[in-house]
Amino acid sequence: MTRSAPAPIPGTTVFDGAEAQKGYALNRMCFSFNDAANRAAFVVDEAAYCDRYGLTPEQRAAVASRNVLQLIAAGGNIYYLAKLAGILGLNVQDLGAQQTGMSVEAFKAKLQASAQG
Amino acid sequence: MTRSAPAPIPGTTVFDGAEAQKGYALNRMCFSFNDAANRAAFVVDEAAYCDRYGLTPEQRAAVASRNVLQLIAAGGNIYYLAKLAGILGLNVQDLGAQQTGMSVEAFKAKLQASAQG
Amino acid sequence: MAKLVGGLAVSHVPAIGRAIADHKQQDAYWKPFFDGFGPAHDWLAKVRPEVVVVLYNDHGLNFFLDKMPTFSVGAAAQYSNADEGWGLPVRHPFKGDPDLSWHVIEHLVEEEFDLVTCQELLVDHAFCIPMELFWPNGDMPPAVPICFNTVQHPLPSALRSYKLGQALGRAIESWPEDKRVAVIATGGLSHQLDGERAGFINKEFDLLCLDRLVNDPKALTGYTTRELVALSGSQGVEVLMWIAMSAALTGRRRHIHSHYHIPISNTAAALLVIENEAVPSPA
Amino acid sequence: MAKLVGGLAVSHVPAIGRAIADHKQQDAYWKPFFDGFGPAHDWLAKVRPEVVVVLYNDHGLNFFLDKMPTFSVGAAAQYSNADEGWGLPVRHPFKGDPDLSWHVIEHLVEEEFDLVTCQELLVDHAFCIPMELFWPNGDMPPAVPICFNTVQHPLPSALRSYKLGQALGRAIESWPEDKRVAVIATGGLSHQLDGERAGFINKEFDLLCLDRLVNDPKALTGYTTRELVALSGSQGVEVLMWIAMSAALTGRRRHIHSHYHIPISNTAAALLVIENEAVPSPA
Ligand SMILES: [Fe+3]
Ligand SMILES: [Fe+3]
Repeated sequence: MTRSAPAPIPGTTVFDGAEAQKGYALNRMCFSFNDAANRAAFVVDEAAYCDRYGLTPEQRAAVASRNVLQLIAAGGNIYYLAKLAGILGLNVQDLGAQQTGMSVEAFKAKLQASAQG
Repeated sequence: MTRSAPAPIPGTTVFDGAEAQKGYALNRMCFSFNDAANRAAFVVDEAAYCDRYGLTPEQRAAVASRNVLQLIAAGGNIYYLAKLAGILGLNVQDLGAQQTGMSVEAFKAKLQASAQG
Repeated sequence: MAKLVGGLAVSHVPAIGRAIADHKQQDAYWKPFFDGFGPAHDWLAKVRPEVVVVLYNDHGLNFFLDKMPTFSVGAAAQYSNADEGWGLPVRHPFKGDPDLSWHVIEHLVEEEFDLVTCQELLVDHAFCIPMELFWPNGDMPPAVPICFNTVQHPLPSALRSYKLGQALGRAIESWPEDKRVAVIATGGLSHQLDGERAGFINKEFDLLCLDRLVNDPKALTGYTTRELVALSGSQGVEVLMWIAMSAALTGRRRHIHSHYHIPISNTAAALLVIENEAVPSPA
Repeated sequence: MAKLVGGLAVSHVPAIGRAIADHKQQDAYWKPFFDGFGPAHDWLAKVRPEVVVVLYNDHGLNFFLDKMPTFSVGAAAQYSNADEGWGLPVRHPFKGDPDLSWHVIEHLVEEEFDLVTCQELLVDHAFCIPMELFWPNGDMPPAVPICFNTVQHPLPSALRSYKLGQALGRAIESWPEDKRVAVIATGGLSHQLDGERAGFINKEFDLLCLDRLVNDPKALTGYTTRELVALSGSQGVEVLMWIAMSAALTGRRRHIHSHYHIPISNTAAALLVIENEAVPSPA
């Protein structure tokens, strides 16, 4: 990166050119999950499917971990990762709970509490 | 078309929205000819290939006629039509001669003459 | 000449689509959200738009990072929804209005917007859900979808989105068809799905936005994209479409309805209706 | 900081690619065209650009009418050529420069250009042939391709293309890498492949363009797209890229070389080289 880095936003990855380059293979795989046949192929043989999309070792490890923060660190974009989460049966509140280290109930309560903010 | 029509340019079709809508199926078929297998399929069974891309009767007739002006009148865009011309073994000077009603030699002479213009 | 009758904006959280499919509008969780729509439906029944321009963002159904456009305009007779990968029922196709599409394209390119013209375009939940929210009986008018990049930075800035909205307003009002047109924005308000800050909601900023969108949309163009991310969340930047919608309404504006409810799924859900009455130009 | 060393422009007629592949540079038909390149090669040997930005147009290899962008910027490490359907040999892939790509994208979006960002992009003869003409030994530098819509009207106007060029010049000169950069435009000059007017060439207008491109590119922004079609032919509108190239050179400009030859295939072929020396900004 050659541009002056802007101030970071806590707990937030801005998906810019650097991320888009880094995450390309992972996001391309996730984009393929719009197709039910591809989702099925992933479920049948996850490693082979990751191979087919040329995931980096870091990305493969992140997929294996089911850890969303790790998937984001590997360049994953949440819009595409959501399709992987769908395969894993996780909704956005499950993702939120996992990323914030809360139970799903606690995460929901936190959302609810924002109404008073 | 609801916009006020600009002055026509003689012997020239401006490929605008109206043309792009009208020619969509024909141009889509021609775009597919970037792929050698598709070119071969067209050669093997032209009618079936036109069916597959949903060409209008006017577009089918234009393809059958090998007449470039007719293909343009059916919404064809020259950048895509060039790929059909390639299958038919016609280069841009053959196309120019056909459209202007000249022999290829006369068309080439006309081009050459522009150098004096 | 066409008449720009007003603008609407609403959140497009996927869970809403599931609630509609499952007829949960009167469940305790959903009732406060769906109950907000009465005045919007009443207003639509009054102004009866015959065409709508829908400003939305694609979430990885139609566009991928191989070719990511800033602004894409649909120019098709029909727009299909499709499987987005996580279980929402696929909607029926929506009718387009190619004549308005091409008029808008001609006008916006003339005003130096560098569009992608789409004769084929898959529309995702961000287009479909608002259409179903505003026309629950399925009698929605034909639409012209305009898709904003909110996926990959650099996004269009708030100012650029505002200018697009203004130019869109002029485009609609110069459409020679004698039809009533509304502009719909979808997305927002504050939410963030990703990162340690997942679940971030900013009620104070949302309420400020709702006020400014009604009374002074230009004020929102002072925020940089990063400031919007910080204040509104990674996905809260969908407010860009709301800014463009409000900017399109250049006549006499009348606030019809606002509704705000926390949370729907991870999102601060909102609804906004502004009427527009064309001011005859002096010429 | 990067140095914008100058700009080049050249026609990209597919037949040139075939002549190169068949080593016909010294044939009677081709010699007058290829003999024009001496001063361009000498200048390139002198200024030695380390990266080039190539302004070209796609002819139906990468983009179709389903999604037709106005301006697309490549952001890949490598760009492949592919079968265009009518027999040109497929070129080796070309090296990209993603760092400059993203710098240009950030800068141009900030200046309110609504780009399509392409992490995958097939480049056609309009990109490949000029690269081979300027670097016949195959030692071309990495490139950032920028693709203009010249297929489907509305095209970007001459004025919009000019402004894109200016912003591109500023983008290059603000790239923090200490590298020499050149801008290349491809296409034109006057030609028309389609219609009863096929074979149209306008020497007078071409020579006027060549003069203005050197001395007063802004003057060419007075033409509407339709006027350019009328004066330069349906495909002569490729001069838009030449206008953008010239506009990018905002320093002290020096005319190095012009060459004009009728015909190559159906086209008035031309070559232009302008040196640029950055003028230190007053600040
Ligand atoms: Fe969204
Ligand atoms: Fe060309």
